[in-house]
Amino acid sequence: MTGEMPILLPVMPELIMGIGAMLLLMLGVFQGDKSYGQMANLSILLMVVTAFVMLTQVGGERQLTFGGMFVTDAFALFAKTLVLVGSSVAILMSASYMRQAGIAKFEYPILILLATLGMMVMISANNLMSLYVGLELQSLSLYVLAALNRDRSRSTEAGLKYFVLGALSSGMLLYGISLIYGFAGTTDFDTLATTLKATNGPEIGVIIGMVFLMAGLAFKVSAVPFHMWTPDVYEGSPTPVTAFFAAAPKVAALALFVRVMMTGFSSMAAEWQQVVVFISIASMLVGSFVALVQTNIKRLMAYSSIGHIGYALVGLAAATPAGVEALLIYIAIYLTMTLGSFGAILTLRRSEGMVEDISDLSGLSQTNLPLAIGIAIFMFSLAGIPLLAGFWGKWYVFLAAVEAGLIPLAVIGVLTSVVGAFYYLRIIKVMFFDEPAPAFESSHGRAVSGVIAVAAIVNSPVSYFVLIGPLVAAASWAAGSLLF
Amino acid sequence: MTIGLGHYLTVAAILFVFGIFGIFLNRKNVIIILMSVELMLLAVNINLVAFSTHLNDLVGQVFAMFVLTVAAAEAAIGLAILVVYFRSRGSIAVEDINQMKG
Amino acid sequence: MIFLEHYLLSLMMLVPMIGAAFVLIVRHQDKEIEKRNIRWVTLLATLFTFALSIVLWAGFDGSTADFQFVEKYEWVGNSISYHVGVDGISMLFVVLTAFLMPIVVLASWEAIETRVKEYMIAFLLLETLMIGVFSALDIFLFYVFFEGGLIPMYLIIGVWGGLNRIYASFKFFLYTLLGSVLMLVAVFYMFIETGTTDIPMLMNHHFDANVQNLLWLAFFASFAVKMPMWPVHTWLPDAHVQAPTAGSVILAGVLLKMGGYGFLRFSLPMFPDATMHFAWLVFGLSIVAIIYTSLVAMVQEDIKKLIAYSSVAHMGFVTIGIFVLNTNGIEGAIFTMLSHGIVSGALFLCVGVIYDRLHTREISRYGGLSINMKLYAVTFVIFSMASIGLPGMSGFVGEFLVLNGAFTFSSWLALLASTGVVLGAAYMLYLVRRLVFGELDKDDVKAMPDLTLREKIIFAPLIAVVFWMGIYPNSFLDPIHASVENLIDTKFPVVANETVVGEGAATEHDTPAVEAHQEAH
Amino acid sequence: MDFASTLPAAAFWLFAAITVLSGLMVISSRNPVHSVLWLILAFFSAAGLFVLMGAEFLAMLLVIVYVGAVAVLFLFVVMMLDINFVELRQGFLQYLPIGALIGLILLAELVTLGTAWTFGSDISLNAASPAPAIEQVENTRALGSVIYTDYIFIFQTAGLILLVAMIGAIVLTHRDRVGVKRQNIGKQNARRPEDAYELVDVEVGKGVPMPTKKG
Amino acid sequence: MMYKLIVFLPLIGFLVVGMFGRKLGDKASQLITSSLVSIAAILSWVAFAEIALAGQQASVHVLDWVSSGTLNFSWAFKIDTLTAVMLIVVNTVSALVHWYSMGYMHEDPDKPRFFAYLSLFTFAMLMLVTSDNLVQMFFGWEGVGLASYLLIGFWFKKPSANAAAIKAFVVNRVGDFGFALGIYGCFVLFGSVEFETIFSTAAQYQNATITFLGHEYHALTVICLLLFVGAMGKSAQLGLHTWLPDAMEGPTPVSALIHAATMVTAGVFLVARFSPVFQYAPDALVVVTIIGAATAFFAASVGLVQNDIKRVIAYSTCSQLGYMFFALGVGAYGGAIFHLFTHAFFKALLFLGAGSVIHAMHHEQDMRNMGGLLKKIPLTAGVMFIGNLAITGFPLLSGFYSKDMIIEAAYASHAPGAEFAFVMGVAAALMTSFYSWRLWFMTFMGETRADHHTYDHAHEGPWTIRLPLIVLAIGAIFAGYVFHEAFIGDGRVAFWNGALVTSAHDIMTEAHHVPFAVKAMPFIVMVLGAVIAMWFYLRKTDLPQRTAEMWDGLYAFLLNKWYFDELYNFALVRPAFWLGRFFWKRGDEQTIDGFGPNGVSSAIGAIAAKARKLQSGYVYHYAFAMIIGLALVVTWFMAQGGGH
Repeated sequence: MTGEMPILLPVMPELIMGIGAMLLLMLGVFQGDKSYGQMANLSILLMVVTAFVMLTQVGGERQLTFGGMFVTDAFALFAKTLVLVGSSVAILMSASYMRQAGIAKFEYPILILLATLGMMVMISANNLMSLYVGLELQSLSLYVLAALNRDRSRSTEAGLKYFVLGALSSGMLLYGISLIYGFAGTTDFDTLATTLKATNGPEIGVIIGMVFLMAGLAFKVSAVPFHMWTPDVYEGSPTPVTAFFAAAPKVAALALFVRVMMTGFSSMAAEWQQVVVFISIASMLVGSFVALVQTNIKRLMAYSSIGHIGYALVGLAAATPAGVEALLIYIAIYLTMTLGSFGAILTLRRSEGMVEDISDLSGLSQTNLPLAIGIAIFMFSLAGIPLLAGFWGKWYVFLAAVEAGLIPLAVIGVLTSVVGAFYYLRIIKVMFFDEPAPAFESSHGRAVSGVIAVAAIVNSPVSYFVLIGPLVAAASWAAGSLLF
Repeated sequence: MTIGLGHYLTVAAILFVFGIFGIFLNRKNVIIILMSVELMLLAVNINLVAFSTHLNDLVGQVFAMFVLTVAAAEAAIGLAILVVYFRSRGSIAVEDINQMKG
Repeated sequence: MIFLEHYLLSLMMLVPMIGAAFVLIVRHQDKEIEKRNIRWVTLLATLFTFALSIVLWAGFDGSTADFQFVEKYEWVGNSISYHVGVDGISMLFVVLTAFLMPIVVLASWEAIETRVKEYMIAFLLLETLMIGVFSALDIFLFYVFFEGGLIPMYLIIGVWGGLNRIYASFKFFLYTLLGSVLMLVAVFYMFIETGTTDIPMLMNHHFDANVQNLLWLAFFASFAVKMPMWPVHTWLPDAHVQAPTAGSVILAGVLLKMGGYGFLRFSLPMFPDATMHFAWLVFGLSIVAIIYTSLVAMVQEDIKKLIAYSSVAHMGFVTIGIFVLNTNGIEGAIFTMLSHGIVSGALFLCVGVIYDRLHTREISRYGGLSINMKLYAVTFVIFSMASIGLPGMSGFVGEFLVLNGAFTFSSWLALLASTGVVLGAAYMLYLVRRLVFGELDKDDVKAMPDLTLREKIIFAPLIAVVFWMGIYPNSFLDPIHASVENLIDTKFPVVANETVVGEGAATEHDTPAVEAHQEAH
Repeated sequence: MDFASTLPAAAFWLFAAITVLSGLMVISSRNPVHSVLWLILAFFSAAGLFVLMGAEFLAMLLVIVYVGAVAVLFLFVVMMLDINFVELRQGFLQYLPIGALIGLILLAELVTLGTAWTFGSDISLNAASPAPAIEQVENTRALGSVIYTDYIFIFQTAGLILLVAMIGAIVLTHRDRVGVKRQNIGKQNARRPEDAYELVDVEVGKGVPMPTKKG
Repeated sequence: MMYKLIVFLPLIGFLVVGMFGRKLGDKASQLITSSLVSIAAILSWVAFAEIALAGQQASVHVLDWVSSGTLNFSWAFKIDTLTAVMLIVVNTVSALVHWYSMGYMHEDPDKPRFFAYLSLFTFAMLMLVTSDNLVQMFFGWEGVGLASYLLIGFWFKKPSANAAAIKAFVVNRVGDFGFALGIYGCFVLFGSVEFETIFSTAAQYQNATITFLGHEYHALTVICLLLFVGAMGKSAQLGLHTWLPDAMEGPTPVSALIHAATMVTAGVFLVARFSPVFQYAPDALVVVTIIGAATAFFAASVGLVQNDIKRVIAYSTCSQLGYMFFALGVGAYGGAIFHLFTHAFFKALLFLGAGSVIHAMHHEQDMRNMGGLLKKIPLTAGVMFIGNLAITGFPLLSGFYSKDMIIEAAYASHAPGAEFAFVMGVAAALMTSFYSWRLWFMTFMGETRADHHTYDHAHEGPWTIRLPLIVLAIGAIFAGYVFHEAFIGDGRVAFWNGALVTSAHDIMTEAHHVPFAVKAMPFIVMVLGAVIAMWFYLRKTDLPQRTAEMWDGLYAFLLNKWYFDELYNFALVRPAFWLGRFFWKRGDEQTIDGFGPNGVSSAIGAIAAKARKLQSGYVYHYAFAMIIGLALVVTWFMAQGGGH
């Protein structure tokens, strides 16, 4: 292989993203911070172009390149599409917040672009090495983004916590990788799979290595007990950044998690299933219980995301194609819910600044009914109540779990979802039942309104007739492309 | 007594555990934590190189090299965050980093 | 008409939604005119739906147990489909829903002044969902409608409810949700085992006996809460008390019926072995419900709470009727549900009438209403009597059939359940006495005017139906027969009746006895 | 016991001991400056271990990159931040027993794992880049021949990581000094007399009115 | 058609007046209802002639009612002699009471309502007696209960009236509870609830058994006893009698119509109607006998000491109903119905007479405040005198034929309990005589104890009051003489024509041949009772007082009606309320909610608050959590040995 020119077609989207990001960076450097708006638009454009280029590959074969380190398949396309959507929407929603917070730096979209590139690399990683570099490319960008509002101590604290724990987690992950490499002799997923299949009963070293690896990945998806950074980082980071955190990186990390487990360690499902079940249950519990006592919406969303990761992991715990399909459906729907919710959070501005307390939503239905309805849709959807899109996610993951014989897991899952419903209901209660608080300013910009509107429509019962069919088909196609 | 792979792995394991210790037992300042991270990465590198040698495979060393690279970048970012944090709070004592909790 | 036959159920679900859309776009500078227009639009939409339900009833063929007015379209994948239709068990519930809706809209005409638009939209959507629940023939679809109904009801209680509405709305929502998520897991299992969510197909599947027990329990968790059965009934008094009048009516009139309907649609046909296995559990809980909640009803000081507890007791009859697994019992249960839908709905409307005037539900604040509100008193007494189960009114037929069925099954059961008949009379009459009889000695009560024209229009059809159901119940029983008998014949050919008639002389005079029977028919 | 086999062993024990000991000191020194210095020592001795394992290039890299850049960066920051050497506060010892227990358990497990390593029969076949014999191609060259070819993708991505690190460091720490006066030649050249001064007719006894805002 | 008219005319009256009463006005309302019921009454006599005298039967199908599975029944009439007799009783008395009420209620502002209720009652009672199946009978059964409830509570402002109304309804419901179970039992056994089927197949099931409450019993006995529980409730037999005296809170015409002549006899009618089944259940008949006899004695004993004029008559009614029941119990069905028939006349007469007294005394009901009214209202005194003679069984008056017949039948019977019944019957007859005359003497004789104003203004009512009294008095005198041959005499088999179980050699034949001493016994005790009453209340007027003091325990026992009300209140009513409150507060609120939703939610809240503390904000805690998690999982797998 040495000396041959690698095939570049599969990696074309990443190339476009990387080169585009660097070009934009140069442009930004020359134009300075006043070019923020232009940079943001161009970044979105770049992602759209990337997505288009990427989607030309739809229907193609699974392709490996760079000596098998990079893979393009339906699964990758599906996940990358979600990531690109998440990232571009995050940028789209940021503008007015960033300006008002005085952090409308041109580096912001660039960092998101690079983080997105990292995610795409993660998603397409077929080798522990590409996994690692992709992960770090993403993580380092995220650390910076979290601390972006550097004059606000909460933001820097968020960055610091995120960084310290992230570094710890990548230490674990790396240690795991080193063990896997040592005991299996390879870093390539495909080789790993065949090696593990060949031996009867996995080596203990591989198992422990896998556990370390899973710890690192669990950190990235913020699964319990590796979740503790999440609430603090969500709260401290600038809200658009939080929105971004809650959307794209989750998708990427979950996709990576799935790919590693389902391809590299597919023959060790019996072992990793135990771990996934454990962290899934723990996440569902923590996500639903601790959220009950939150007063800050962003923290609440953090716990909510922990809980939702727990539900998504139920799909992985099933360790079946149906489970992966369910996970993809879940995460896609979750993406729309969370983007919509954060869009709504971005509108909560009064003359004294942004507000983040749940009690600030008081009586919103009387001051701004459309927004209240939008939030209500997101909340019911997050709670997984039928008629709204969130129910589909629950339906498919628990279906997969039951199919895989994990009935106790499913039961725990649905029970925690009832507990979880409580705090979503509480938000609706505050908006609809309580006496109105002063209205919010409407300086959040049309982009945010648009995002909320689109997300609300997507999550509304309309989804049952229009969207769910294609989504299920796409997810099933994506899940089918993984080598089982 | 020949020095085998196990010896190197043991050294790495000890270093790794020290790194972990440094992170969660440290109350003094964040820089120590960053250094602990470096210790962990060093342990990983020792592992990788040891395996690389014993497997007679260069991948481990290549990987170790990238780990070094990334670790450097990580240190840079970490220190940068540390600096801005210090600027806004005037302290980097680990115990002071709890504005947000619950 | 062909169009109607093919799309009738969908149309019935669509009309309220279209109505809601219209309500949404109604605008006028004058808020009062806007409100008036909203009310009229809602009323017309519900009336139109009711008209369609009449078409449904008229077009229903009572001689067959097959599903009718079936629509089936592929939906998601090849497993879940949009499949609706009605049989004898569900058809009348659809009619009941459509019948009650215009009435509750009228009942809210003046009672609801704030946020009229949202209110009406919530009710219209609720109507769609309720019709959906009763006509869904896909278990997924059923679940979606079943749970989706929580949302508008939650808002109705929470926004337009009483002082303690928040507690009540949360309790209502979470309690019901908790019950039904367990059902959801069971649905998954069934789907996986059979590969379909189609209800008719699931009915023809035979589940393993052990599995049936677990599935049955999961479904039971959901329906028992919805019914509500003792001891998971405590959400109901709170919800009823806090909900606005119209909300209480729909809650008592339709939503509670979903539990009983669920038993009939799922538990019985799909898990017949488990049904027989657990019948005594149901009976035990029902008996406790009847006696316990009747006693509790007796000491209530809040009118709505009293009626709410009486609902629990009545639902105890329903569950007994369903699980005795004979024609009388099941038909009686369905009939009781229909009757209770009308009667308890009407009672809540009655409460609404005086609540609108005095804004309190405390029984002791009233008294002697038959002096200044004669028509009202008559109305209230009529519905009380219907609730007690006076023959000739709707309550009797169902109760009689249920208890008759229960006696066939076990005399103990009938004996204990019948105590509810006595206690029911006690608490209802005690309420009547405190409310409409006695001295009229409170000034504010004296000032209350009698029923207005609008209120008369509300009650007239209800009274008519109450008597119709009591005097000529066959109109309602005829469509039910075929489906119920099909259910029993196919699923419960042998039921262990405990009330066994001994041999005695019957063997010696076997032939004459048969002849006598034939003559009797 | 011949010299050829005891010398590497002795070297290993020496380096290993120093590495472990300095690692311990890194996390237990009171003075962060000392910690950095211990870290440097740890890197040095680790580099020695690398050499013992035949990874000369990495050993060199470790010394140059880590000692030369990263550790110095640490030192720089420590000095810059001018941190008081706060004493060990309460609470440290409180968690020590449980922390130590968990650490020891983990350590024991990892060590067990290390010693349990067995050379699987066909694991060596998995080698993606089999190391050429050291007699033919030395370590640095061997690495160099694969990094830019087989691992070009990783290499490039690592480059992007460094780019991110750079952007990050700049975006976080760089700030425009407020109040610094810079010469703007274009502005100076474009300056016209009208911009600089204004002619005012001063009426007797009225004084000079406040100048209107300009430029 | 005629039968439909008979039944539905009162209904029409009820509907018209009930709905439009206020528009029609008082006069029109009264006339409409009274006329319609009167027409029905006349038609009833026609029907009686057609059916009973001409020996016909008729059945009329009106409307299908319920069909469910094998259970089918309709709205339909079964008109036979028994029904015809009841039609006469009901419609005649009802018509008279309607007319009487026009006078009696003329001061009341709610006349339309009252007349509507009366008509409603009449309709329900007619449905009861004409029913051709058990369920329709139950309809009438509950319908009369409702009407009774409404009429007792007619003066709804009075708390005591309301309480009495509820009591009447609820106690009746207890009886209905048994009745309903009996219906279900019939269905289980016979597969039908229609009389035709049941009666024609009863013989086949005479040895059948039924599993009831876990044990196997003789089926017909069980069913009969259950039905009898219903009869006990409606006919105020011992145990379920407590409502009847309280029911006197209603207007007096109501007492006459419902609580004397018609409704309370429904139980007797039921048992008589079911005589084809009862005859195969001798054990049940024994129970009927004993309960009836005990009631006769008990009610009479309580009647001795009551002071409220209506209550005395009410206990008297109760007692007479006891007679009817033990007549049924010993198999003298015809005798029971005959007594029912005659009793309707003289008891309605007594009540309406009492009403006339009350009317004259301006709603005074306490006999201690009366006396000397003979001069003021001689007509009333006269007809009540006749009534007394009738009820105590003065020869040739109606009671003589029916009551003595019953006592003789009890003597003649060899069934268990019959002797007891005979003794009780005689004792009750003695007491009947005493309290009846006591009532008459206290009311009409001696010096008046009323205040002057009331006494001076006491006067006879209008002709609408007087005329019914006279008609009923005629009935009380002649009903026995005219009809005894048909009802209980030799013509009875032809007369009943299968409506009752009668044969030429049944108990009544034996009853005609009892020793003379037995035949004379009722007469002797009647005279004795009358003499004692005279002694107590005309001669030695302080004697009652002294007797009461001497036997104060017994007196209190009787005065307080054997403490039944207290017992029920203590054993049932108060525990029910206590339990209700206990279940509500302790059960629902503290236990179910406390451990259920509220408990769970607060537990979850507490857990959440604790879990939240774990999120301390310190990085090292976070790291610690991660490492613990990692170490746990690693240890887990190391302990498992990793699949090797």
